[in-house]
Amino acid sequence: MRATVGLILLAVIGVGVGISLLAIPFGAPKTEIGDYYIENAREDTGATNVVTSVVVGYRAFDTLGEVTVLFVAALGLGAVLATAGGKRGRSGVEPASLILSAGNIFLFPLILLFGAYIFTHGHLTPGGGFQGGAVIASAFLLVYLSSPGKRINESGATLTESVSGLVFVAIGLLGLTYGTHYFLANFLPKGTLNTLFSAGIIPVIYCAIGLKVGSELAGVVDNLMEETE
Amino acid sequence: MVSPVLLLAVPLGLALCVPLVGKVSRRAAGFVPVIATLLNLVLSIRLLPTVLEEPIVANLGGFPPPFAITLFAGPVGMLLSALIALAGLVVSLYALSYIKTGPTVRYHTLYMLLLVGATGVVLTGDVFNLFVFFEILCISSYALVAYVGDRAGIEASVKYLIQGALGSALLLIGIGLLYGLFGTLNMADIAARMGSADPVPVFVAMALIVVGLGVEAAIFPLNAWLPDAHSSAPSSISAILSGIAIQVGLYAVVRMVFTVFGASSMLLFFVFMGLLTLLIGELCAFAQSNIKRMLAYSSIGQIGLIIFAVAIATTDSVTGGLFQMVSHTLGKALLFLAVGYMVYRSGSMEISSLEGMGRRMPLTSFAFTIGAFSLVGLPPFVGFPSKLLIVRSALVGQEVLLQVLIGLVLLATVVEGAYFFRVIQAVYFKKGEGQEARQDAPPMALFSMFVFVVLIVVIGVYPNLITDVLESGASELLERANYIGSVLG
Amino acid sequence: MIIIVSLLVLAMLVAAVAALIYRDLLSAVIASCLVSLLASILFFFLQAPDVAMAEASIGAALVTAIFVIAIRRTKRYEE
Amino acid sequence: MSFLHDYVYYIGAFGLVAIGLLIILVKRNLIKLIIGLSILDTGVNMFLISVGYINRGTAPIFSRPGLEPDGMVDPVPQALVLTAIVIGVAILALALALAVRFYKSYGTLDLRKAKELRW
Repeated sequence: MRATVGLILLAVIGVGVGISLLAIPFGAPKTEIGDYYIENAREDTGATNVVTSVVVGYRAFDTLGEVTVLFVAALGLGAVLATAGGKRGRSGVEPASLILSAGNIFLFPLILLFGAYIFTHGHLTPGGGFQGGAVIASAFLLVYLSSPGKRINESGATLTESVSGLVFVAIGLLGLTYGTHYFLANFLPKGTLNTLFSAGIIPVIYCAIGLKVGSELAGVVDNLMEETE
Repeated sequence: MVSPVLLLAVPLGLALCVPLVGKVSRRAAGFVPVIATLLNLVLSIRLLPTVLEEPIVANLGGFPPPFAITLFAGPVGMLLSALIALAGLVVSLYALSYIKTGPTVRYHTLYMLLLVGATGVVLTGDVFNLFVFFEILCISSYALVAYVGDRAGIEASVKYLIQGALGSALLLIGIGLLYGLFGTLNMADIAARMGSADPVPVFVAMALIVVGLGVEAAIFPLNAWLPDAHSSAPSSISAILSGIAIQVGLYAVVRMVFTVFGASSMLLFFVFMGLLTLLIGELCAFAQSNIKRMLAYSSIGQIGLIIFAVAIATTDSVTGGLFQMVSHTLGKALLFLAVGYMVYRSGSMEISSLEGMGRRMPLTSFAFTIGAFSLVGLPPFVGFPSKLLIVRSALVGQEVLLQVLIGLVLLATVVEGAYFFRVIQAVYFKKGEGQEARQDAPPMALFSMFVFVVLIVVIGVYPNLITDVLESGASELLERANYIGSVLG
Repeated sequence: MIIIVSLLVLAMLVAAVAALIYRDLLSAVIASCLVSLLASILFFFLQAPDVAMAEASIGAALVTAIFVIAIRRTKRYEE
Repeated sequence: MSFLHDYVYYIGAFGLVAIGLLIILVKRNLIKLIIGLSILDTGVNMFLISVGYINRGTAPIFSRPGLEPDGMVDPVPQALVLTAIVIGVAILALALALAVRFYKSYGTLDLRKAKELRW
């Protein structure tokens, strides 16, 4: 019964979407907005990666919301998994092999560095806060795999999450008070195009996002791995 | 001039502080939402007179309108953001005594972020930004529904999450279609380009977006999650979900259909959908024996009534619909707050277990009665003028169809009266077994209920206090050209 | 070029169908990880390197990891 | 060939959407449902990116001098998808946490066996 209704629904959606796709030909010339961003992004924001200048410049407010979504999910996950029984640690997990734990000692700092590289160069090359944050979280994932008993420092993670989020909001509010008086407007010098210290607030925001996303995703993995009573 | 972005940025910043405050003192964390909502309430009320003269359009990042995300603070946006802040403030006071166990710091943070999401949805003027804030609202409510952690809560949350996630995927496809068709995400810009578009793809995009948003707005048949979620959540959260969240979802639907798509030909369909939602909600509520499920179904009914009123699309009827939103928020939030402690005392959600509550918890029962009377639409409470306005607006056009339909609306109100009086009868006129001593809800909770009671009576006696705002809100929703003009200049 | 893309799309859809029919959840998760990876390559062909990176690091790696952790804490086979 | 060129990405995107929806509609295992959600999200993202593509476009990054702005693909859908991916992960993580709790409460992942509330 459910499946039949579902299939009919799918067919209706399919036909409707199919017809409307005819009005959106693939590979057609891009929109006015996209053109404007590509033409003006370098002047307006000082970033050479136009996607970054859209994500952290023109549509930075979306990104603030997006970071908040991840924050909500990490908190919600913690709230859902928290039980009155108390935490027990991860018993019953075998320690990893020597190769994995020894490799981890070398790899962990390198992966962290790589993640930091990705989010500090977000305005120049592909990548940015989210990708870098995910890489940092995967470094922590490796630690959990090699030594299952290890725990993330919870206070440290909370502190990183909150402070980097606050940095983002504070930059927005500073834009409201200084310079052009718009929320999230750039108030820092834009520097020379295509150098690390350019693009005004974009690298600062991306660093904050990178740290926040990294600590939140690591916290998500940590919370899920925890055995609770 | 104060920028409306502060309504979002300040609570968001404070919400990020809650975990830090919670490290110092768990008790202090509960006061942060109180402060944030108080600030928002003051700011919204301060901005209201300005907004009545001319809506405030804030371009974020300092770029010109179609290229930047805009916040549009018109009368409707400000009215709803004031309402969100008001209900948020009262419920956060209530939660100070009600939420004692569990991860309380996380509760308060999520609660604040829920309100931020709701405020964002009502203020934003950008389709994708709407999606982002909508997700904040939805994800925090999924988590909060499961807060108690019992079987019912987990199951309701799972159900809610799956339907909600499905809805947001459809919403995102709709937004993608809109971007493909019009090459812009700004609501006013899309609305301005709507006239030249091919109707079929626009209709598909609208259908996807309305279905996606309709899951949260609880439009029939997308509301299967609602009774479970609203009855399994902690009562403070039920109050916010019923009083704020579904109405914010409804606002999003109305904004998309009225302003962005300008779909006047679809309105008759929405009139029928609203009526259907109303009748089904009220009839199901009548059949319930669980008090919180009854209230949840009654919310579906009320939402149906609001859809019905707004879809008639005359100035009077939209004013009535907005008024009904206000009265539903006040009434339903009060009912859930009162029921929260009644259920806590009796230990069961069955209506029969509330027998004799009138003697055991006289003040709480009194608050419940006021809320119920107001929702049913008895004078001198706020539900009376709002329902009266809707009925009058439907009758004024002399259309036979509307006159028949309004008869059905009145029938639904009778059903509503019947099930509320059944509960009131159980509370006051039946003797419960095992008479316990009189012990009312804690003072803070009583105080928050008292605030709602006062507002219900005051606005009910002097509806003129807010009718100006409601009327200019109605004209904001009905006049697309003004909206487009004030954003794009 | 178009042939390669078509084959990749085909492989992606096959992997998605595999995720639909496998009763072993772990296999289904690996299939959905494959979907993400192939999608990430397609994003790269669509000239979206930022998105490709995000999809590969978040969609393919982290999501799979949390799926596997969740499956380890619940049950491996669909009944 | 031109049909393939015009539609292969759309087919891929909506194929994923359809399979994802199918999993959600016919399967009753909670983790399977969440896998369906993840596939659905990937499909939607693919659709958004395809909307922004232009023929023979290059990535919208001025990584070396001499790149023509005219030939660059639309950056807006890419920005949207970056946001959408992260939102998708957020929902998935929460859903998996709920699945773990669900299993702990009911001892099964089968949604039909949950009888606390009416479905």
